[in-house]
Amino acid sequence: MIKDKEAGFVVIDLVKVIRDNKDFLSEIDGKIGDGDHGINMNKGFTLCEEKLKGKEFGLSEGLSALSETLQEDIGGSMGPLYGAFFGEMAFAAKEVISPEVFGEMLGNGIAAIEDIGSAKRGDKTLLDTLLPAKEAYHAALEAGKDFAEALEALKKAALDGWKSTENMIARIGRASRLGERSKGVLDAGATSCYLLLTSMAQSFQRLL
Amino acid sequence: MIKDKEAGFVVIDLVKVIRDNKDFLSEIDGKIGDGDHGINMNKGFTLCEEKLKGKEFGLSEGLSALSETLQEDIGGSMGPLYGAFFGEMAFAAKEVISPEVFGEMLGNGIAAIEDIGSAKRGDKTLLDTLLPAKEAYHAALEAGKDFAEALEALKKAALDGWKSTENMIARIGRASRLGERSKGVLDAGATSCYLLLTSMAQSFQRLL
Amino acid sequence: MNQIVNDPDYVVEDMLKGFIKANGNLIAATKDDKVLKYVNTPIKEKVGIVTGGGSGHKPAFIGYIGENMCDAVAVGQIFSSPTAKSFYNAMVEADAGRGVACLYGNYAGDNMNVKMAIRRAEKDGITVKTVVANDDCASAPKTEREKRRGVAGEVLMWKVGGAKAAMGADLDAVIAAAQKAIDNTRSVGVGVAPCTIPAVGHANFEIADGTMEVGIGHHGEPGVKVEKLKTADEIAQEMLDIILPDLPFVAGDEVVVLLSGLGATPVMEQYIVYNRVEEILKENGILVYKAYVGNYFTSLDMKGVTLTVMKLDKELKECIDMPADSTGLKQR
Amino acid sequence: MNQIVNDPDYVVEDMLKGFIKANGNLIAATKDDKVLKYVNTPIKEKVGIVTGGGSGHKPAFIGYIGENMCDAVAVGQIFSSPTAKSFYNAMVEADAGRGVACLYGNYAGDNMNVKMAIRRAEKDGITVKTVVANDDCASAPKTEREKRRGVAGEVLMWKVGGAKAAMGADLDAVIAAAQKAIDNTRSVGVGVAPCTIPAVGHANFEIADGTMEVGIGHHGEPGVKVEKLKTADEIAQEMLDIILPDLPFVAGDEVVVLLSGLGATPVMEQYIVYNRVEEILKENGILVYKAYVGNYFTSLDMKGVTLTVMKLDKELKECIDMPADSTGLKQR
Ligand SMILES: Nc1ncnc2c1ncn2[C@@H]1O[C@H](COP(=O)(O)OP(=O)(O)O)[C@@H](O)[C@H]1O
Ligand SMILES: Nc1ncnc2c1ncn2[C@@H]1O[C@H](COP(=O)(O)OP(=O)(O)O)[C@@H](O)[C@H]1O
Ligand SMILES: [Mg+2]
Ligand SMILES: [Mg+2]
Ligand SMILES: [Mg+2]
Ligand SMILES: [Mg+2]
Repeated sequence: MIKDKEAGFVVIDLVKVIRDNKDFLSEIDGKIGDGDHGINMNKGFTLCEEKLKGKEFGLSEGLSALSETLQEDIGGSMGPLYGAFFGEMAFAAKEVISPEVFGEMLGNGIAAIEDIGSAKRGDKTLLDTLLPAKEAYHAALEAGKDFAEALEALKKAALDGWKSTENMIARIGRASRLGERSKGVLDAGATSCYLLLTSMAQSFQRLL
Repeated sequence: MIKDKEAGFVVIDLVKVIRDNKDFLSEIDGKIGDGDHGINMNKGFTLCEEKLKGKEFGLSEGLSALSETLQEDIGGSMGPLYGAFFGEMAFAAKEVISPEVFGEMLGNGIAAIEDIGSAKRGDKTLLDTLLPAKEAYHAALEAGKDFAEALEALKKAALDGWKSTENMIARIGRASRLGERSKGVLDAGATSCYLLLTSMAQSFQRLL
Repeated sequence: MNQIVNDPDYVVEDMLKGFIKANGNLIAATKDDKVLKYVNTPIKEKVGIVTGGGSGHKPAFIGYIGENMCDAVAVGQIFSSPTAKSFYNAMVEADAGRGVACLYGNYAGDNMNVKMAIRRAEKDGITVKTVVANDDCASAPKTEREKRRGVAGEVLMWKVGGAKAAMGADLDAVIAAAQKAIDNTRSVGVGVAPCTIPAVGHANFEIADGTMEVGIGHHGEPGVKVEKLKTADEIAQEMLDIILPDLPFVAGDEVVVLLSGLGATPVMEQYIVYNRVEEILKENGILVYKAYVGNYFTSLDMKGVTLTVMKLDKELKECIDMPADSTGLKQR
Repeated sequence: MNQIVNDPDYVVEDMLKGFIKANGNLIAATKDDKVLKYVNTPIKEKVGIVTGGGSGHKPAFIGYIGENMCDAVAVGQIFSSPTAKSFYNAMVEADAGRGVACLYGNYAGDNMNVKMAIRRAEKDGITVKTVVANDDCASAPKTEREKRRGVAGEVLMWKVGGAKAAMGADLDAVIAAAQKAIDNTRSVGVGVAPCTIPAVGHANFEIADGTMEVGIGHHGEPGVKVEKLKTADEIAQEMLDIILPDLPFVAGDEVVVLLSGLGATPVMEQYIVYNRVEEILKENGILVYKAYVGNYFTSLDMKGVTLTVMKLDKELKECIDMPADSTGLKQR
């Protein structure tokens, strides 16, 4: 059983995975974007870590702090998008994070991204990681799998979703002006999103 | 016997030697100057050649044209210095260029450079080519050598004078701010001057 | 390429401190350290002009704060949109009761953050309307103009919007003038050497020696083609070949030309290109009413130029003629 | 490094054509294609201000032609003095009967050509007096100030001389003010990447990645030392350590600071350095009366900055405060 107030470390794990992949994310963004995705993300996540340092916090408080930092201090595209995502997740969290609660957190977070960014599946964005991951997660639960197994399904689908961006033509954001030239490289946002989802699932699995 | 009106080609030879050594002169200037000596010189000398194209001209007319072009169109340090040098040489030329006449041409040209630039021997300038060359030329004549032999002595002294600039500390011009750091490289102006004097002497020798 | 910075992660913060110190006669800090404003803002009875965007484009955006120009500017990290909070704060600073015109460039991050800022400002009773610059011809076909990036044409949009507001026009008139300015404006950029984001430390794209990228974006977004490096005259021709048919500009038009370096382009080279630009326009019967040549909208240390042409009518001319005082554009 | 030019041997000519086209409101051509003048020059009853120098330093020198600035400028090839003829022609254009102040920088070629030009001008009955800028501390020890180069301090010399002439002062008073300006001014430059003369096609000196050259000249003349690249704050300190003791500047002084990029330095980096410069001055009790930060005196596409500090008195302050209108310096 995952208790919100014991799962604050999940957010610290998110910070770590971004920090460890900072250069990788910038490199990917450099191919069809402006090469700063890792920097932007790392700046926001590190700032959040500093704010949380020395504090006691649960999952929802940690996610709230992350959301606030991204929205108030980072800007860019990631400030509003990930800001809203983690904000909605925090808001939907309950004292006990049941498989259903997590499903709702994910769903609300994704809905916020769709609302603000108006991107669609296939546009070569982080939604191409998120949407299949969410679907696989729910399908697993419906098929009677337990939380840990559903998270495993989520990870697998996030990976496939991320990889699928390689052959997409970007239809939104900076890369969308490239048309055909945006094909053949992974999307930066989808990459960070894959890393974040996988990290979160893994952290949860450790509690199960 | 060298007749002024048959020696116009001497000036064209000067143009050639500068053009052939354009990059070399800039390279030397680049070491302790701003790297444009070859460009400046080549621009002036080529412009003069264009002005003379299709015309009949003797030595003094050719040198006059060169002087005018350098002074009116080139500027820099070389415009006034070489401009005055060739101008005074042209002015001192006679119908027949005897060894004495050439000696006077050289002397007056050098005096003009000293007047305008106020550099002294040993300051690491073109005077360090010119002064020894002039002295050797006169010494040879005084020792009873003929014109061709005196020109040979001039060439030898010009070479030695040029080489001697390598170990000098620049005391005038752009390089003078370098102090000790100006040692160990040849002076650009002394180099072009060596090339010009040698070319002129050789061209004369062909007429003798 | 060596850069002169302290902590590469804090170049924007350091720059802002220096900018405020050096320009106290024009620029005031606000309670949001990522929002600067004109010393006299809010100006009574005047529509507030707000803009903002990622950093690295100096003098844009803060260099256009000043008299008859922008009132308040939200500052982002290098090549990254300001936060919604900063856009909101800039709107609050600029508002003098007659509403705020937020004139900014068409980038995903800016669009999202401005949208969120407006929601907050409206809750405070501040009316905000927007014009989204999309002058970069190379960034999408004409049929998809709404996808095009805003580039150096933004400077002319601010000049026009700022002048119109200074004349006492109401918000709708300011927005209409700024919108007309950008609708009448086309730009294109040519890059000959890449830029380096200080925190990245190396260029994230390459332009090989002897080649150039036509249609390059202000953040190094790839252009429409990579070609052998051409002469200045040929580059002028190539840029106008893209710009002129797009509006289109035709014989008899009067235009403003803005030719900007991208950061590391000597102004000498810019004038060499401008020379041919004006000649070609003349050959096409197009009259240059006013020219701006210099580093008006840059991309860190990128080398190259952008060419911007705006077709004038009577109203735009009046706005262009208006005096202005900002660090990036001063005009009597 | 890619350059945007036509024939590299004619960059100066091409640039001048573009410059004249773009700035018709300020700049007029003359019968000498290497001399430009202010459209209103000669100005009745005013001492004429002339300068000139090699090209590649934009906005210097032609960018300082304008109202209350320079009247006529002689233009040389890249990094090469103008001809005596052009200096002479500039003097003739600028003279309105009250004499000409020729304010230029201390370079061998300029010294010779100005000297010859003055001889010719005097034959025409034009009185010419000179001030030779030598503000570059790094170019010779203080005991040999007459050997020092003129660098960005020339901009302040022109500002002061131009203002003084515009106030109606006679030639001696203009010369005295400009001489005082330069005597009260010290500069130093730091280079972090070399420049390329277009006709040469490659840099004629190197600054290795990770190093910088302190005391570099405006044509790439080697500096006083090559060091590991420092931070912007440290560079500010190092430059002031050279400048402050040289005059010396002391607590209580009021100064003008001019921080210029060398051509390829993003203005962002310049402000980062300026931030610390002003802090250090303050720590030393020195008050910045006015700051100019931007590309005021460049060296083609060299990367680096020069710092210039001028100590003020009442007269210099009045001259600095005077409005000015030129492409390189506009002030209300
Ligand atoms: N409207 C949008 N909706 C969803 N994701 C988006 C949208 N616009 C951009 N993105 C994502 O943002 C990523 C780039 O992020 P980042 O590099 O941090 O911002 P920027 O493009 O402003 O430099 C893209 O890879 C894409 O996944
Ligand atoms: N006052 C002077 N008298 C004689 N020669 C000089 C003087 N000043 C400079 N020179 C010569 O000029 C040369 C440099 O010429 P050049 O590169 O064409 O001009 P610049 O130094 O203006 O770039 C030096 O190598 C030196 O020989
Ligand atoms: Mg990016
Ligand atoms: Mg030289
Ligand atoms: Mg970005
Ligand atoms: Mg030179």
